[in-house]
Amino acid sequence: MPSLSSMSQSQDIQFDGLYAHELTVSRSENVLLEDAELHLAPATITYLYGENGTGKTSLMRCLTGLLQPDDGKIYWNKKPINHPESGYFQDLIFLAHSLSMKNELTIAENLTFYAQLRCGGSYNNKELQADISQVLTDLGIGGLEGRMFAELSAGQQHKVALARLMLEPAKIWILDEPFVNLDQKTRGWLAAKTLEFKAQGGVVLFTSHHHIDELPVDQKVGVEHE
Amino acid sequence: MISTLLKRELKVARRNWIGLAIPLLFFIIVVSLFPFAVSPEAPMLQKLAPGVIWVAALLSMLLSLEQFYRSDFQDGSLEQLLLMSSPTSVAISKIFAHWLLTGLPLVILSPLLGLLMQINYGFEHINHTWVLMLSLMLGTPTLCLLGAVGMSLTLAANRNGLLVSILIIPLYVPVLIFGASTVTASLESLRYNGELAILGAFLMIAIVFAPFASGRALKISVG
Amino acid sequence: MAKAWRWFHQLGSPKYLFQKTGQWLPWIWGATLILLAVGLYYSLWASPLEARQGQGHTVRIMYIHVPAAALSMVGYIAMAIAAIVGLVWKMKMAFAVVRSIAPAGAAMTFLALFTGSVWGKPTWGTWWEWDARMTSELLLLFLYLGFIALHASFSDRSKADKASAILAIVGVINIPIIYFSVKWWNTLHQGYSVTQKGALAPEFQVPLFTMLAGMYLLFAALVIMRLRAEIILRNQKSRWVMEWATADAKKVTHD
Amino acid sequence: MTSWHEFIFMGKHGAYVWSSYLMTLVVLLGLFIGFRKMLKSLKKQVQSEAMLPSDKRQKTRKLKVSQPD
Repeated sequence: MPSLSSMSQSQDIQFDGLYAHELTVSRSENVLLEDAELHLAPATITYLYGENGTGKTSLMRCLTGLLQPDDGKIYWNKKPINHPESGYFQDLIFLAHSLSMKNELTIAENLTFYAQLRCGGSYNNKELQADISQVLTDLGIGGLEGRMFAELSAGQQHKVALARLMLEPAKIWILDEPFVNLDQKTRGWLAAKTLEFKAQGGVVLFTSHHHIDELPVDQKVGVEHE
Repeated sequence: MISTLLKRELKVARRNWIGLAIPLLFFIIVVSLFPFAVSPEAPMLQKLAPGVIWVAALLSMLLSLEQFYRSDFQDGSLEQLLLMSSPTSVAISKIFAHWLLTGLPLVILSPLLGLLMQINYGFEHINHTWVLMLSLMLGTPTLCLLGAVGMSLTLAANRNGLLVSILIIPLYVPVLIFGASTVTASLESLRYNGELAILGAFLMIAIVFAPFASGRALKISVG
Repeated sequence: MAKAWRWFHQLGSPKYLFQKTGQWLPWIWGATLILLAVGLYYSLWASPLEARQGQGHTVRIMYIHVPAAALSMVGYIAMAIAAIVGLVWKMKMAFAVVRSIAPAGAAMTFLALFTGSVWGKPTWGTWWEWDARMTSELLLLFLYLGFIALHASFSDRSKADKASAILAIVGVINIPIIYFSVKWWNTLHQGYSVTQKGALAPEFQVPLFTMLAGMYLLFAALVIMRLRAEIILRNQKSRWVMEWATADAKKVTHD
Repeated sequence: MTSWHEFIFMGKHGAYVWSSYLMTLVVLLGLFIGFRKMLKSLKKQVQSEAMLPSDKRQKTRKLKVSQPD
């Protein structure tokens, strides 16, 4: 129960990047996480491990602001994520397990929509379409821009979702199981792009069932019983 | 931002037009049942017309609610929308698009139903069809707004098909009362601007509260 | 003021609320029983009869119909207030209160409808009349049932709480709109203005007000009982609940 | 009220009056009993869960942050 006094108290947060303070998350009566502290510094890659049902996804959704924690606060560059000045949602790309693409739209239309939603009119449409073609070619599905999303195979659909990472400017990626069901080549591509993003000062958090050999991480986080 | 959302809605709807056509077809078929069930005599049908057309419109709006947020919720794009724009603006653009795609066609189709229900029987100079259209024009957006609230509340619920109807039908009653009585007043050659004004007032109240409530409910459903 | 504020916060603690309501409950029940005993004596025995239209004893139905109808409205408004407290101050216990009012409120609405209908038969000659108050009461029952159905349809309790809190608030905005719409519609189809206006004769006031007070307290007692169960339901895993459950068991075995 | 006879038959309206009061009694008593039972069964449930060995009960979960090997 957060009391009013503690909510108005402004704490000085020393950490850049994403910082979760005294986070308590529960679903119905089950406490998934209690008093968790987590710091994702700029230019780091964090690997969130653990079996299904341990609260991995809930923690992740909490960090995106979609799930309200029972207690605790989350800061982005020292400001609470819901504070308008934090700019968190401008900086964040969250790829969930569901691919978030419309079956009724073409690949290009799907990707264009998200890019425009994030950048408004600032993204020149011609440039954007060229970028989309480029990324799709890199992913090995070049030339399919005009296809309906529903017509693609599961693997191809997954690649389209990953293409968003290249098309929308961001400072933090939160990725739920990005490597699952990917072929060897695309795994390598994603790992390389993630390292590139890190080199530019990006924050990365991803979940996975297994260790990813291609991607050296800076921090490992797991939800454990006590 | 709202225009981007709106464009996408319309594009998706265009490729999914059959889903939108079904509630409209339902609207026509339900109304055309009444002459069989009651009587094909024009004076009788005329007396029933306002109520029958309004109830059919209401049910058709209820049917089309399923198209509202459901597919966005299921494929995960709703949470992406909520991450990138404010819940209220997501709700506003969704509601507006939904009304354009379901409410407006009802308004446009209503003269046909007025014809079936003999709404102008015995009147040479007054055209009740316009009043019918006007009442639906003011009433259906309110139905849409209330429906959006109900739909966003039940998105994450376990059983939702009929649940949403149970939640919002009581809220539809005032709109139904004034919508149907606008047309009835016109048929009885009475003044109906009062009724229209009240329908307009309902719409204003709904516009102020519903998108906000729906947005809050969306956040809860997605969380 | 600061004291009141602090007390309000303490009520947010499940343990405190459970203990306090446990202390209040016997007193509330005591007062309820006394008031209802007096009220029933007046309403069933000592009340004067309605002289108009030879209705005589049917006035006795009013002594439960009016409190039930009043409580059905008050209950819904209380639900909405608690829902606002829950959503704005993120006070979890407020949601428990909202959920606890619903069954008692729905019961009162049902009773208002039932007694209204039974009262209607001898006075208007029909079991059901589309009279403004009865119609609003019927819609209110739908709102209550919708609330309960919505709350029961989620597997995640916090979602259920928040979604149905929004429904309660939307509903309460609609209650006056529904009431005035129905009233307007009713006068349009005139002839059914059965609920006569005019001040209640003083000899009817004593039984009515006693019954009102008694039923209000009874309602509060029922809500508190439900609330106590709800608190335990929501805090099954807390240590204090375990202590409460087991401490009592020990006492029983000692006796 | 003048007699027991009148009390029971309430003029000719006995059925109406008594059915109203009876229904009120039944509904409110039903709620009372239902709520009482609910609290009691919850108590029993908590008691039986308290008997469980402590490792079967749900544990709190902590976040473990570590450096990669």
